[in-house]
Amino acid sequence: MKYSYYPGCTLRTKAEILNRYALASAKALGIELEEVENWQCCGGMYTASTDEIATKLASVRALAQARDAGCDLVTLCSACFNVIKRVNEDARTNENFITKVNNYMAPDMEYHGETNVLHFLEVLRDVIGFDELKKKVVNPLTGRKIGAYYGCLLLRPGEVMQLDDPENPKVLEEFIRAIGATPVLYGQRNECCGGYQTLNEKSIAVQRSSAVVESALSQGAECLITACPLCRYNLAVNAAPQIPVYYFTELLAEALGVKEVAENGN
Amino acid sequence: MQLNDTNQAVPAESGAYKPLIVAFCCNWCSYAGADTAGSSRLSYPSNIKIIRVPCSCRVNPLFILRAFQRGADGVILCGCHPGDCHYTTGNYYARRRMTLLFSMLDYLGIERERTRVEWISAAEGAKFAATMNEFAETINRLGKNRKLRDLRCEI
Amino acid sequence: MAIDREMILQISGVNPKLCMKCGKCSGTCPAYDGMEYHPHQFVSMVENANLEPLLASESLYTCLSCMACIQRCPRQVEPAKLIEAVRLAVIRQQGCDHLLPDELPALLDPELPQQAIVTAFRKYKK
Amino acid sequence: MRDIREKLLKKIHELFDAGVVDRVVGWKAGEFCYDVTPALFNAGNIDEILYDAFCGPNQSKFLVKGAEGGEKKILALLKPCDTYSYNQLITEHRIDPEKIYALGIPCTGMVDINKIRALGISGILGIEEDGENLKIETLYGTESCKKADVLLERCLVCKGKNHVAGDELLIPDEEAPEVPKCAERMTEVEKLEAMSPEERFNWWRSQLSKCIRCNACRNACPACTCRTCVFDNPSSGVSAKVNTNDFEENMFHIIRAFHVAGRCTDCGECSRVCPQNIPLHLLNRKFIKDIDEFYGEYQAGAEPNVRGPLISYTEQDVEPSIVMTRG
Amino acid sequence: MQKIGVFVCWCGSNIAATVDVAAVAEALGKQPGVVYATDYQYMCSASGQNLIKDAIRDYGLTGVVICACSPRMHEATFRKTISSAGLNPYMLEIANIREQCSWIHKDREEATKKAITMGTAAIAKVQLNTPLTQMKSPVTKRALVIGGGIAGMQTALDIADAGFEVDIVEKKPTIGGKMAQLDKTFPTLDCSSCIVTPKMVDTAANEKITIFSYAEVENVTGFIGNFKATIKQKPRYVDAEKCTGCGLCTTKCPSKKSLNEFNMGLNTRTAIYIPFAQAVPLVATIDPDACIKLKTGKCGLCEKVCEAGAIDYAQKEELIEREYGAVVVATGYNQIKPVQYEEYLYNQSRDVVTSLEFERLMSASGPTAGHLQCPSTGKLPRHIVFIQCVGSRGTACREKPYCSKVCCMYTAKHAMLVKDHYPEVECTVFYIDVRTPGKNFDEFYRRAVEQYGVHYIKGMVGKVEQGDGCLKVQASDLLDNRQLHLEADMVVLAAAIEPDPSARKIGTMLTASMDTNDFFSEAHAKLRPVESPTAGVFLSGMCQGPKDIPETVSQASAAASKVIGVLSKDFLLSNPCIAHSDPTLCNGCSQCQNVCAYGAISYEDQMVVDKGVRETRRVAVVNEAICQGCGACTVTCPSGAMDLKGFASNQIMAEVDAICN
Repeated sequence: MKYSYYPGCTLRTKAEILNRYALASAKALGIELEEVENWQCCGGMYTASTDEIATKLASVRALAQARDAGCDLVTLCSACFNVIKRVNEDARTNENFITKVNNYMAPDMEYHGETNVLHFLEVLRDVIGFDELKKKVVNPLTGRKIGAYYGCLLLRPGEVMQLDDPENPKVLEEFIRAIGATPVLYGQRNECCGGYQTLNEKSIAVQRSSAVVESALSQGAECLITACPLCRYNLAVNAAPQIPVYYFTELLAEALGVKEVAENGN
Repeated sequence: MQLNDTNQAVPAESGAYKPLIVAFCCNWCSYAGADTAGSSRLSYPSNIKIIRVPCSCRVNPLFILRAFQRGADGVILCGCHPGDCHYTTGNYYARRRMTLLFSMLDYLGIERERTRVEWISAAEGAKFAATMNEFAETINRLGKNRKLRDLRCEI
Repeated sequence: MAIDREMILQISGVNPKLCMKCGKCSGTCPAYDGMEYHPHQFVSMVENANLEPLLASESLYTCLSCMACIQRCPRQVEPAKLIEAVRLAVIRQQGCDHLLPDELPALLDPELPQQAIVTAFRKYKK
Repeated sequence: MRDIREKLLKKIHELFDAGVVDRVVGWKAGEFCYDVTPALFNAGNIDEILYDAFCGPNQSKFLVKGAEGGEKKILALLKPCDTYSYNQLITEHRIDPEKIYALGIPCTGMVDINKIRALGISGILGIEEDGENLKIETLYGTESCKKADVLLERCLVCKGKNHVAGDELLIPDEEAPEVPKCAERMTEVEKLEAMSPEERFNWWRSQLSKCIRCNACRNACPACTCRTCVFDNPSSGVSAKVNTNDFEENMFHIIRAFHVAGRCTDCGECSRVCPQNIPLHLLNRKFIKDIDEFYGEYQAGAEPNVRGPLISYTEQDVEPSIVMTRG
Repeated sequence: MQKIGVFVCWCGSNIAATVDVAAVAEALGKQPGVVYATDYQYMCSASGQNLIKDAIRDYGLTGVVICACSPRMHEATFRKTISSAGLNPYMLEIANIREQCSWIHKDREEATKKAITMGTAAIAKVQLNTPLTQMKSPVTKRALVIGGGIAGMQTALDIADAGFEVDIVEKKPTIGGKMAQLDKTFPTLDCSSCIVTPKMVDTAANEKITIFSYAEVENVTGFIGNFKATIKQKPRYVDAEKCTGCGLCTTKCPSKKSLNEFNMGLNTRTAIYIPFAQAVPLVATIDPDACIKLKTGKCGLCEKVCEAGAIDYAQKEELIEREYGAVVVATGYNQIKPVQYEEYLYNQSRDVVTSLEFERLMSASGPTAGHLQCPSTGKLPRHIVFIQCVGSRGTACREKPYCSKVCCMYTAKHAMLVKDHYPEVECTVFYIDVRTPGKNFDEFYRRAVEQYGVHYIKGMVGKVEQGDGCLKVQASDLLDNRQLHLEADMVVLAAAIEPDPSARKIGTMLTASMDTNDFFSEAHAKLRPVESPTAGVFLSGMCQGPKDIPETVSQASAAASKVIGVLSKDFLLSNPCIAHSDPTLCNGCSQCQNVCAYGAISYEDQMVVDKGVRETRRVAVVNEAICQGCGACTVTCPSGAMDLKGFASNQIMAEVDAICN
């Protein structure tokens, strides 16, 4: 199974470990992630206005490359997933937008939303299958009580993202079960961590991430997992009560027995 | 009215020209839908004239050709949604007949946008008005029907 | 160009007339307490062309873009898009960036992911 | 052909002698040998029945009137393609098979006199098959041409040597000679479809403007069996004896084709008899092509008593807007 | 040539404000055949009708054109008018210059011009009208009521009272419907069961009423006065004649895990069950999906304990054919399961319930015997939050676009009942609007606030979360302009109501039209609210739209009176606008027979004289009692032998010609 892969800038720097755990796990699962050439930053935030073109071009380039490679495009970072998937939806449905983009970029072959955008979690769920994943676990995380933190970007807007029920998602909980641990449901798992407000109005980020962690702790979570570097930062650094926060790929690598391989470089 | 050399439809001249559109509407759904549009004061061009028929299946291709002959620029047939025909199956037959007739007109080189079928229920006043506005817009753009018309009927 | 109601509607693509004033957006908003004007007020104030207070308000920059209000709005009003449009209208004006590169070093800490900076720039600066 | 005719005449005599039939619809030559029309024969003139490569005319329509009256059955001589029309007429109760004895006769393809003339052959006195070639006796001596070059349009796209109806076969279908298919049925329709609307319009105008409203197409068509045609009925509101303008030319042919849509077996009689050589069969074939594409393959007359495509439906039928969207 | 009178109605200012009615009358007066043309303020009024009658007499009119509102409105009125003046009622054509002209155009000149064209087309058509006579068809004096809730029962009782037979077909094992599940009713707070169970008993006891419970309508054919229905009687595996309803079997049945439908799945029942103590008919039913005997062949306990010997595992589905003169649809509603509203935790917390579930939790016959308890803990809740408009009034794909109408009132009732029994329990209601249009409704709501101290907060809940031993509710308070964070023990969702899913199939089989929400459409929103557009099919209760109990009962009785109107006639006059075939033109090809949905066309050998020749021909004959006048046959007929009276080909072409002139 081969996929085009869009790591995104944070996975090249501060969240490199998210990337490395994912690549090692993918390899162990027989998934080939081929990095899109010369990808550019997605911008981190989808601009929800009718008249912005420039902020979406990088995503279209990556999408068009995946189309040309004949592969689905896989992302790991929730923000990249959100931006690229929504831009792809624009390319599919907003004729005015995509005409302008194609005129501007003048690619060899016009792009019209042909590429399928997947989050790595969807590959695990829909391609590998959690039952199959469970069979490949060599080091089950039995007894660990883990809270899944979805945040906003994986799920919303639900009509576009189509990853899961935006109000009662299950994919991360199923993932946690597959690696042998016990999922902990808590109310704030799909509420915002404060995001980039950590730069503008830190008090909001502190209030939000604390609320998330408190909610998780109240339901008995021992640690949290997330797919987003910014969520991880807010929950780990800005939240008042402390709780360990991991990338979901770290626990995946651990369960598959490839954690050391990942940490020591592939 | 003069036919130009190539039988090309001439686009409307600066607003003076108003295309004539005949709408055949089934009594139970679409004619009632037109009434609903009226009760809701939803406007559509006055050059659309409605002919009430009991069912879309009452509309003979002869009527449609007759309308074009006498100078209609567009003909639209409206009936109940498939499955909702007051007479159970009438619109299914109408659907096949009109599909084949429209295809034949297209085959003869007559602008295919001049004919249309829409399913509009009694409740869909808004759809009725929107459909008529859109169809009028289309016919306006196509201009006068030159290809399928009896020039003796011109005054 | 002066910022007016039409401009906001055009940038956002939102039709505030769809709103039935249920307040679910404000019942949902996780940044509510940090805002002077709340999501339902944005919808109402834009519809009433009462823009001055909004343009001057910090609330423009407080929205988390978490899209919870978009997700839960029963009438597909998409308040967050409206807030974003007001903000874009402001920062697109000359000299109205809300975040300047000079301010950045003081805000950084070693753990902060790039994503935060990129996103903040996209949000606050033109 | 000559031996088939001999065999046929012998069979006809047998059927008369056995008292099965008392009259027969056969082919007779007109002023010229190629001017062949169906005609009624009785015991006295059986031997005048022709059967050669000019016997293209589809006889089945003749049975609508011919089967009425008479004490015994009427004998019908049906080429394979004629049996499709025969079935269709049974389906529509236009003929009663109880009153007819249908004899299936083999056919190796009928020729189009216009195509022979186009080869520069004139003064034709007779025709004889010679393998893949035709020997043509003329006032000026014997000429020869390839049969495939002069076949009727219908025979170029022959439906095959099998009869789909009938009481008896002159020779079993398996033993009959194969009839090569020389063309794809929809090629000409597709060519027209590929044109721009303007080109199509102009092409059809150039054809239909030739129409002199002689009604030959209608009179020859085995599906046009109305006792009174709408175009002849003053109370129909559309009756007319002549085309007075473009519109009426179009109208007549659209309605004629529409009235036989789903019933037309594609026998091609309309084009064969058209004195102006308008390819009218291309209208019928367009309907056939659309029916096949939209509602599934359908051959009118392939079997009797089935519901045609315009008197049936499915809930999932395509919408008329397909005409706009299919490109 | 007809002598035509043209009558242009002003409809007060409805037409006259936009259309120059005098100009229309003047222009139409010059049309060939028109001998009289006038305009008048209200043509449908008594004096307007007299004007028409006088003109018919004074001018010897043979045809009448009325330019007024839609023929769907007053065609019948004006037919009667001209008929009373001695003219055949079908010598009338109406030009719809209100709905299709004055109401949709603003420009006076344009609208006047269009009205003239429409009038001209009507004149052209009426020129070709011929007098038509209605046919008589007999009426089967029995009604079918589909659905045995309060609507169906009331309709059946009223019809039976008038002396006609009625069959009720109810898909559940008992009649009674939703009302039997309710605890109290607003705004009187009287006990729902106490008023509905006597109705159930009356219904069962009425000798004119036959109840087919646990049965479904499979198919309906025919037309007003002459419907034929196939009823599918599902097997109960219990002989309803023998079963005494003692309930012994239900105490012995070892399969106890099926969700109890009557209690909205809040508790369980046995595989053999009686839905509730007052069920009618009071007989047991075996749920084949749960019964061990039916699934594995082993068990048979119920058969052993049944003293009446009523158990019959071999019972089979039965198809029953019945004939009816009229059909009433009373298929009712359901409350949506708010599974798509997970911000309210419906799937994730047992303490989040719908209002119908709450109704069962409050009911003395419910799973808690009327004691209010949190489903998760069994404890009395300290604070209950009620959320209004869940799934109603929205445009997103999970939402219904309409107001469910009854929620405001039943929520006030719920809060009031809670406060009445447990004054210490806090009740908070989040509302968008409080809608109380009804007699004593607003007073009732005000009592909840003023006397019972129910908190009403204008705002909406954004999210409900599982907290530590409670539910955390985050909501907006729009009037205080603040966000609230409340703790509650129960959340009650006023989830939208929707038509019962069986309605769509029934609508299709009856060819009764439905709106986009699957509510049945009425023949006229104002004037014919209990009739479906299909003749002989009537609407009762929620199947037509959200309504409360008194409205339902009113509609049920109204539908019954309409049915009685049909059944009390010995014959019905049928629509004379039907197909007929000209034997001289008919080819006998049978194509028309194939497209007729009613089987109204047959073929006969007839002696025909055509062009001086006499011969026997096979020709089409239309059964005038069966033909509904759709016209499918007319287009199928290539020779034009088949035509439609009232919508004849030459009439339609005359209209086309007039419009395109």
